[in-house]
Amino acid sequence: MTSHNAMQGLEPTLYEASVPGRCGLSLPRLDVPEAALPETWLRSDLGLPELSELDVIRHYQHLAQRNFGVDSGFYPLGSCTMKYNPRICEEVARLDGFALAHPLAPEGQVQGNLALMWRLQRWLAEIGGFAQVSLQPAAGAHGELTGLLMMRAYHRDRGAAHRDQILIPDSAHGTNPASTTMAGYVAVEIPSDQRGNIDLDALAAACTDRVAGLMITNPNTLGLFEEHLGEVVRAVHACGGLVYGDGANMNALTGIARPADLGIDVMHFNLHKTFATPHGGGGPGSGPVGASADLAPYLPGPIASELVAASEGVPARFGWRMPDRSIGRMAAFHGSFALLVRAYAYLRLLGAEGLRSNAMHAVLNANYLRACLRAILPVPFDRVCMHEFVCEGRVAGSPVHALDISKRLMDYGFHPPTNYFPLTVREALMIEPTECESKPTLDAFVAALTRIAAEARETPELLTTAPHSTPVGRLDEVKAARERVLTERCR
Amino acid sequence: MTSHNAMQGLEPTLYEASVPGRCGLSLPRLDVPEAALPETWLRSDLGLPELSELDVIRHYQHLAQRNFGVDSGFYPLGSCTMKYNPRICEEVARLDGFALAHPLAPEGQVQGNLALMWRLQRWLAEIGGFAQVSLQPAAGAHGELTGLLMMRAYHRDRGAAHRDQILIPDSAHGTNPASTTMAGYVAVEIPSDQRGNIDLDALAAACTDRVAGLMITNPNTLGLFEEHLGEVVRAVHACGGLVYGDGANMNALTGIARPADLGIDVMHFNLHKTFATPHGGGGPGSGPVGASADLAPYLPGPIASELVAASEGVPARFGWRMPDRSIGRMAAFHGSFALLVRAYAYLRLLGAEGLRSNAMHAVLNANYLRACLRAILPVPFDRVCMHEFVCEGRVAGSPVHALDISKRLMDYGFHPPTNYFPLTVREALMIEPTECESKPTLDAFVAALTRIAAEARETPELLTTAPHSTPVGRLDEVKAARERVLTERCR
Amino acid sequence: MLARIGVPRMETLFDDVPQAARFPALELPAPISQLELEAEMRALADTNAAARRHVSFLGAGSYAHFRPATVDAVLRRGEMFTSYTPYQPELSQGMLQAMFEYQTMICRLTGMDVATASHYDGATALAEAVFLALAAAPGKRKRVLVSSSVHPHVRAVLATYLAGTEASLVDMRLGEGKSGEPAPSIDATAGAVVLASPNVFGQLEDVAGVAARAKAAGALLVVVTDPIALGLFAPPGAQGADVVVADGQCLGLPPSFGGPSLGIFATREAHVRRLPGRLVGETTDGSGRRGYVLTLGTREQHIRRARATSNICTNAALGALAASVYLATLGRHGLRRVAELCYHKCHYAAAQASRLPGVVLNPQAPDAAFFKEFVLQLPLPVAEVNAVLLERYGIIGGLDLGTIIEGLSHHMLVAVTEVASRGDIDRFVTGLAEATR
Amino acid sequence: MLARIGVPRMETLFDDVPQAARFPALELPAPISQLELEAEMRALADTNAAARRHVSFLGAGSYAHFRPATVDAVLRRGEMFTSYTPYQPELSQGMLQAMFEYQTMICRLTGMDVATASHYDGATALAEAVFLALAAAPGKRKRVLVSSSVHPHVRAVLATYLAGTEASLVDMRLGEGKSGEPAPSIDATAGAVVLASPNVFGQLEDVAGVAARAKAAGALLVVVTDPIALGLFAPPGAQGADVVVADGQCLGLPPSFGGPSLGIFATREAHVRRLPGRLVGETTDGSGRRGYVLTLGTREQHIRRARATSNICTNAALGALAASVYLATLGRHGLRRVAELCYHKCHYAAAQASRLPGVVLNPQAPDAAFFKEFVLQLPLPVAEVNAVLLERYGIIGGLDLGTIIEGLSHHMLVAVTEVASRGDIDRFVTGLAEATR
Ligand SMILES: Cc1ncc(COP(=O)(O)O)c(C=O)c1O
Ligand SMILES: Cc1ncc(COP(=O)(O)O)c(C=O)c1O
Repeated sequence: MTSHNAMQGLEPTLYEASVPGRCGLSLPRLDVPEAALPETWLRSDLGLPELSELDVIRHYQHLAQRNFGVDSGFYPLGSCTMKYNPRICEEVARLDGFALAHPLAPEGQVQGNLALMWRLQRWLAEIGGFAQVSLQPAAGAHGELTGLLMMRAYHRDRGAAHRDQILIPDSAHGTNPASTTMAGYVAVEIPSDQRGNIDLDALAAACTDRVAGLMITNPNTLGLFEEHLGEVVRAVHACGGLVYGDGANMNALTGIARPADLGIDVMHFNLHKTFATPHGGGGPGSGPVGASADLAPYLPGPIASELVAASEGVPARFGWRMPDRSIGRMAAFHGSFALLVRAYAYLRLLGAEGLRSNAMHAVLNANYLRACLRAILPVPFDRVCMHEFVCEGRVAGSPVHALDISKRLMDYGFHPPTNYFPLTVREALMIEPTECESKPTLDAFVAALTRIAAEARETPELLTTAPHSTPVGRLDEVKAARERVLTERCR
Repeated sequence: MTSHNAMQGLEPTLYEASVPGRCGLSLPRLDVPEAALPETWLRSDLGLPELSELDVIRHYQHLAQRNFGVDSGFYPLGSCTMKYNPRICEEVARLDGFALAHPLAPEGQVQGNLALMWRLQRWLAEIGGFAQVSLQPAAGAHGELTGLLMMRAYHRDRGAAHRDQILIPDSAHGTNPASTTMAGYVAVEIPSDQRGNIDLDALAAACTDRVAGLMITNPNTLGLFEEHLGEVVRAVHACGGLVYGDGANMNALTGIARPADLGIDVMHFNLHKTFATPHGGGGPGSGPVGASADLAPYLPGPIASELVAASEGVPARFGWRMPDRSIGRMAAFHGSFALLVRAYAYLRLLGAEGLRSNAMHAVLNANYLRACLRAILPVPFDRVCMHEFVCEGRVAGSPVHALDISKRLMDYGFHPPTNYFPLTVREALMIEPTECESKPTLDAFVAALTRIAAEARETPELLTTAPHSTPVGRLDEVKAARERVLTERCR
Repeated sequence: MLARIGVPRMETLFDDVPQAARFPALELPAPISQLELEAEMRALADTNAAARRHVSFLGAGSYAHFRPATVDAVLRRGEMFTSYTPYQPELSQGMLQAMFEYQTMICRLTGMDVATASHYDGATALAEAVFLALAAAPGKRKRVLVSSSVHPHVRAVLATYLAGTEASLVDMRLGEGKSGEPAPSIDATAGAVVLASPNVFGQLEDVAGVAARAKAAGALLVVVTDPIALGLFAPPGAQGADVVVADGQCLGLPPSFGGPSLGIFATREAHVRRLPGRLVGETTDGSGRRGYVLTLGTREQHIRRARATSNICTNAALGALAASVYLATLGRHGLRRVAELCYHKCHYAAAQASRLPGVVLNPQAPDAAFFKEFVLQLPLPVAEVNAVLLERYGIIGGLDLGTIIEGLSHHMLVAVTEVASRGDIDRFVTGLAEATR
Repeated sequence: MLARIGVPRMETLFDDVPQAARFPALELPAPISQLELEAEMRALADTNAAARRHVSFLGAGSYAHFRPATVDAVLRRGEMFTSYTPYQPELSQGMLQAMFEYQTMICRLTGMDVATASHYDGATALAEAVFLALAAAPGKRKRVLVSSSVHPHVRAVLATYLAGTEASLVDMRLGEGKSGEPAPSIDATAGAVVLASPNVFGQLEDVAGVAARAKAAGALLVVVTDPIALGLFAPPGAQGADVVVADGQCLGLPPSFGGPSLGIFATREAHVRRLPGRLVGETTDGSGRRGYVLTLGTREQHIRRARATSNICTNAALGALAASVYLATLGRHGLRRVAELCYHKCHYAAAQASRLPGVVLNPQAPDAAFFKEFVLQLPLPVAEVNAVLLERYGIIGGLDLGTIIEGLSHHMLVAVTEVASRGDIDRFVTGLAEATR
């Protein structure tokens, strides 16, 4: 059935809407002689749906209306940095000269792309304090793997191939230990202390000659700046290890501090967080990796390079260069180029002052929310935070959980915060407002949580059965995992 | 308040969302010396809202989600021809070469546009059977005024300036008599007969030497082909009048019959109906006017013309030409050019066969719906219809009106048909499915009306208080007219 | 489906069509696929100079202003652009609220009380405004005084519209300075007075002075203006205009070879029942929730028919939406800033160009204040200058005024907006210098 | 806000940052406005040949296919592209249903049971597939046999990924014909066998034959394929592949200089608990309404951490959405038609080009079936031929194979898709003739 209000009712799947014989695109007649088809190689049937162009457009309109993005409203998903994605960045990334460029085109035909990448590398290096940056990794986790493989190659070159451990604070994101394993290392967990910092004693005990390095997120996933970062770095370096920075939270530090100045040897940036490229419903992302002079030779490549500098009237000449001791390719081509275009544009709009101002306002907004919410929900590490903070989703005298509060927020028109991360805080609700949101929006969010806290005490079932205003009610995740319906049943 | 489900709740106005100091666009620094501003001419304040880019995007996303278009679902709005608007047409109209062309650019710089317009003129002339077409009018009503002013000039040139009447069937669209008045003519209404045709006797009586012409819609607004069109045309021509065709329903006739072959002297096309340019929430439209050889010299201009035909290797050369006895300009420039691009593209995709097939399927769909619905709602002129038909929105034994049925249809996810037009049918519901809709969609619509008819008998208040699932309930139109709040109160 | 209808073949459905005329063979090009279509359209578009995105100084009613990316992002929403006129308000709150906000912003911008939900373009809005003025003026006045500095194409459309009426269009020359008497003078035979400010030459006119004279004579004053200029200058409403009309292309719409555009129309509360076109009003639903509807439909053709205030039905709603998004994005500060940039850059260009030997700035009105356009009298035909600019500098020069106004050969109308950089302007002046040397 | 927080100035919020490093002066270019940005970006883009939209015969992993306008219309929906991974399913049913449909279509296309909701690109999908195969193969096998006709860049990524493991990558040459024995042969030391079909040269390989050998040896077969080819040819799933991976750029994504792309990954039900990446499953809400959620998260890094099947978090959801819209628009008939057009046009081009003296078609495998790419051995360096094509014909020629595969200088890899018209192909061949004369 057609439905104008896709937020209610069910949207049929493409297969359910399929009608034999339809096709959504007219294709050209064959203007060359037919060649013989190799009959034995052909497939007999192709199980794709059959729809008109109108069917397709309606279907996806209905689906879009059943989805919530930053464009839809406040989206304080901690650790995810749900910034506004400027529309001009979307436009420029679609310019023919960028969008139609072939990755294997001769260098002379892609000087614009190479110049863009080279400049972006330099700017990211400047922002992070690194010697060199590779734009190849496709996401944060991909950048982590890249950095760990670089560390591996670095130690191997120095006769330290026996180093097999990576130290990881217990508050770290799951990708950190997972990347560690993929890179062939053993993850060793380091506990946090009372103030949310890395426990220095535990770290000292772990710093042996088996340590290849430490992965650290700063500000950490509690939204706190590591108060003893200098000691941490020194301890790791002293035992011969390297320090990997998980740059997911770099949006709190642009123009505030350069990670390399703080002792980070290698780090990934998340362009899809810090530099406002859209999250795309889960991807694509872009995770450029910056490295100190010692580690730069190991960066994946090729990397855009200035072969001949510009000189009066003659433009510079750019080309590809493989770092001397590169770990090789991390992607078939040059990374998420269309996102590099967006990040370049974003940086051009901001400049150094804009970047710093963004970080400051992100931190201001987070602290304002923290100050307002601490009366409503427990804030376990209640000190000045950076761009985000974690509170506990529980209300004294009420049986509700963080998840119930989250679901109920939907009824108030808000996307919930991140749930149950970091694992070190029970009932964690991790809140990141970003610099893009205004005080009225923050105040409305506080008002909603205030009302929800009251509801939690008075009518908890309103929360435990929430959400009530979404196209579907609370979904049964256990059933999904048990029944494993991962494709539509054949029709 | 932010709201993800804009279909519920209220969306604040731009002014309500305004926060002092915000601006949604960064503008360049001044790179020239400042000139002295003429202080006395300056305004002291500018009452526009102040919003960030994110505020703007969210606002309009919420508004869009509170709107229903063809993309949202079945939209059988009679006389409006709610076809699917192909996305490729949207794309090509945005090409720089078209979108950035200046209307006063020298002819040599706009040969592409002139070629496109010249071809489109020829194609429309071919489809309608006319000698020449002007693309200048901006809508159907604008085309009507154009045609009437042409008729006026034609009669004046022939010493018949005394002719002051335009005959108009009672089923005609309101724009026909309104245009008549604007053109300085007196509208004389001609009744319809039992079968929905023009009453020939009444027509004969009206055909005097005061008659400047007749305006006829064929198929007429009942969706019926005028059964005695030949007689009608002969009667008008015999008394010295001209026949104006309201081409709003031309989508039933493309490739089926050429209006000029049926005796029409001058007619407007609605590119926004027949040729699938989008309706835009009310406009813009495009109403090219075609004319017979006798009337063509009066067309508004300038008109795109082929100055030098193409000859081996050398492309044709196009330019502007003013028709000999043109009534002058109907628009400051060349009409709705961006819609001409879309219509051109649509015609190129269809060709003659596709055009005819569209008309046939539009008529097939309408007759199918008529055959299915006649058991549910009275169909006053129950004979083979063209692209649309009219039924009566009443159910025996129920107090409901056409409007109630319409509002209730919304709850079933459908846009209602046209209400209360034509005026000659009481409780009129005018239904036009177009060729774009599939049988499953038509069947779902029939099923909904079947259920609604049952509801009308059993629980009529379900209808009289409908709709129930829209962002607002039935709105008080009387209050709006009485209170006349036509702008937001100052804040 | 045929069985259900009860006909054997689709063709049978067309038995009412006279056989001789039935199923004509149309000579149209054979259909092509979307892939081929894209290539054909690109080839056509590339034939236009616009595909090269030259720096351009053409204006005269169609302007190159920067279009914020928000505008097209909203225009591409299918719920909006594929909808019809919002006859069914409960399904059309998006468009209706946007139109209501548009009406509000236009009123604030022009200094008027009420604005329509749009007209085809500025020229047809003017014609409708004159109809309103003639209907509203006391008695049955038949003279429409139109300032000679109204854009000639706009004036031409008004003339076409007036052909069906008994009214006559009379050319009016404005006197110089605040005290200057228009000729012919505005007297009690005049129903409507039409003034453009900025006028076709880019100059500001003494709206208040003419308004006072019109008022004294009992005639209504219609002012044609540039909405961007209103970011900086006093609104016609504050200067005594009865109706303000404008072409809205400059508010976020692409030039698109002149159309579709947007006709802006605003007037005083007193004339609301004579307004042509759609109006959106605020109301409530049964439970008191705010909502918007089309209102005062009794003025309109679908109800009042032959006695309607206008025949307009389809209007320029999407253009009004574009203008709304534009105005909302720029807002109070942005629009003023754009207007200032236009003003300063235009004056810089004028100052630089008028230094060239043989080049005279605004020869007809050297002291008039101007906004984003000015006139240059040149020592040789404009076409020759423009050829040099295009061929050697890749610049599209200003309009050859002689092509639209008789007697103004060798006069170039130069438009300078915020999109022109100082470098662009300097190159233009260099080219001008070379061509006029 | 500061008062509420209890700090005097914003700077105070950063007291935890070591003072020496606090507030560095960054050397970045001064900010510019959107207007200036647009100009700068256009200037950069125009520096690329792609801005001229040349006819191009470059392929080798990135292809020019026609992108239906529906794709971008959907990708531009803010509700979709500005959303995060759908952790909160009640607010994400749009993306989740689209992903579920994507998984279904990919399974139908590849002939597999289960598909992930996307990977970064085809190369990383292959690396993850090999990890899965090594984990699933019996015992602890350490050899990965990779066919020599796998795209060298894809192979290189696999090699980088394997650097952290104990597994080794072994080059495998496939024997000729159905009976040909691969070298080295597939034995019980092999955990994974990697085969590309169509391979980097555009040729189809004997998937079923290799699958039988792999199965016999207890190794898992990973097939790298081209989704467009699957419109026409038997799916790897039907030929015995254990995992099918592909790069999805050809399914409606622009080349964009190689990224972001889409990694397609499908396998058999048996391996579902070893799958890397996101999976969407169907379920119901409290009142039985159907809905979709991310499922089987216990495989993933955010739950299983160091023991997860992969570290992937952000994936290529929007690319998967693009591919879904593409596949839905073309559907059963359209995709087959596109594949047929590629096939016939490619063969026409191959036949025409191979008639030229000194030009040899597919010299290494002259009898192999091929799909949309072929190899030409030329009598002179490819770069010289391409220079003639570009300068005199405005055509971008095929890839100089020598730049990515050692020993193949003078070999051009030519890709021909449905976007090439016969005229384009003929001009290409004419240019080739001129260059090789
Ligand atoms: C702290 C942290 N590290 C790493 C990641 C992984 O980044 P990506 O999703 O780009 O792979 C995330 C993503 O949410 C994160 O929050
Ligand atoms: C029969 C008929 N005539 C004329 C018109 C007026 O056309 P437009 O809205 O394009 O001015 C319409 C519009 O609905 C119509 O249906």
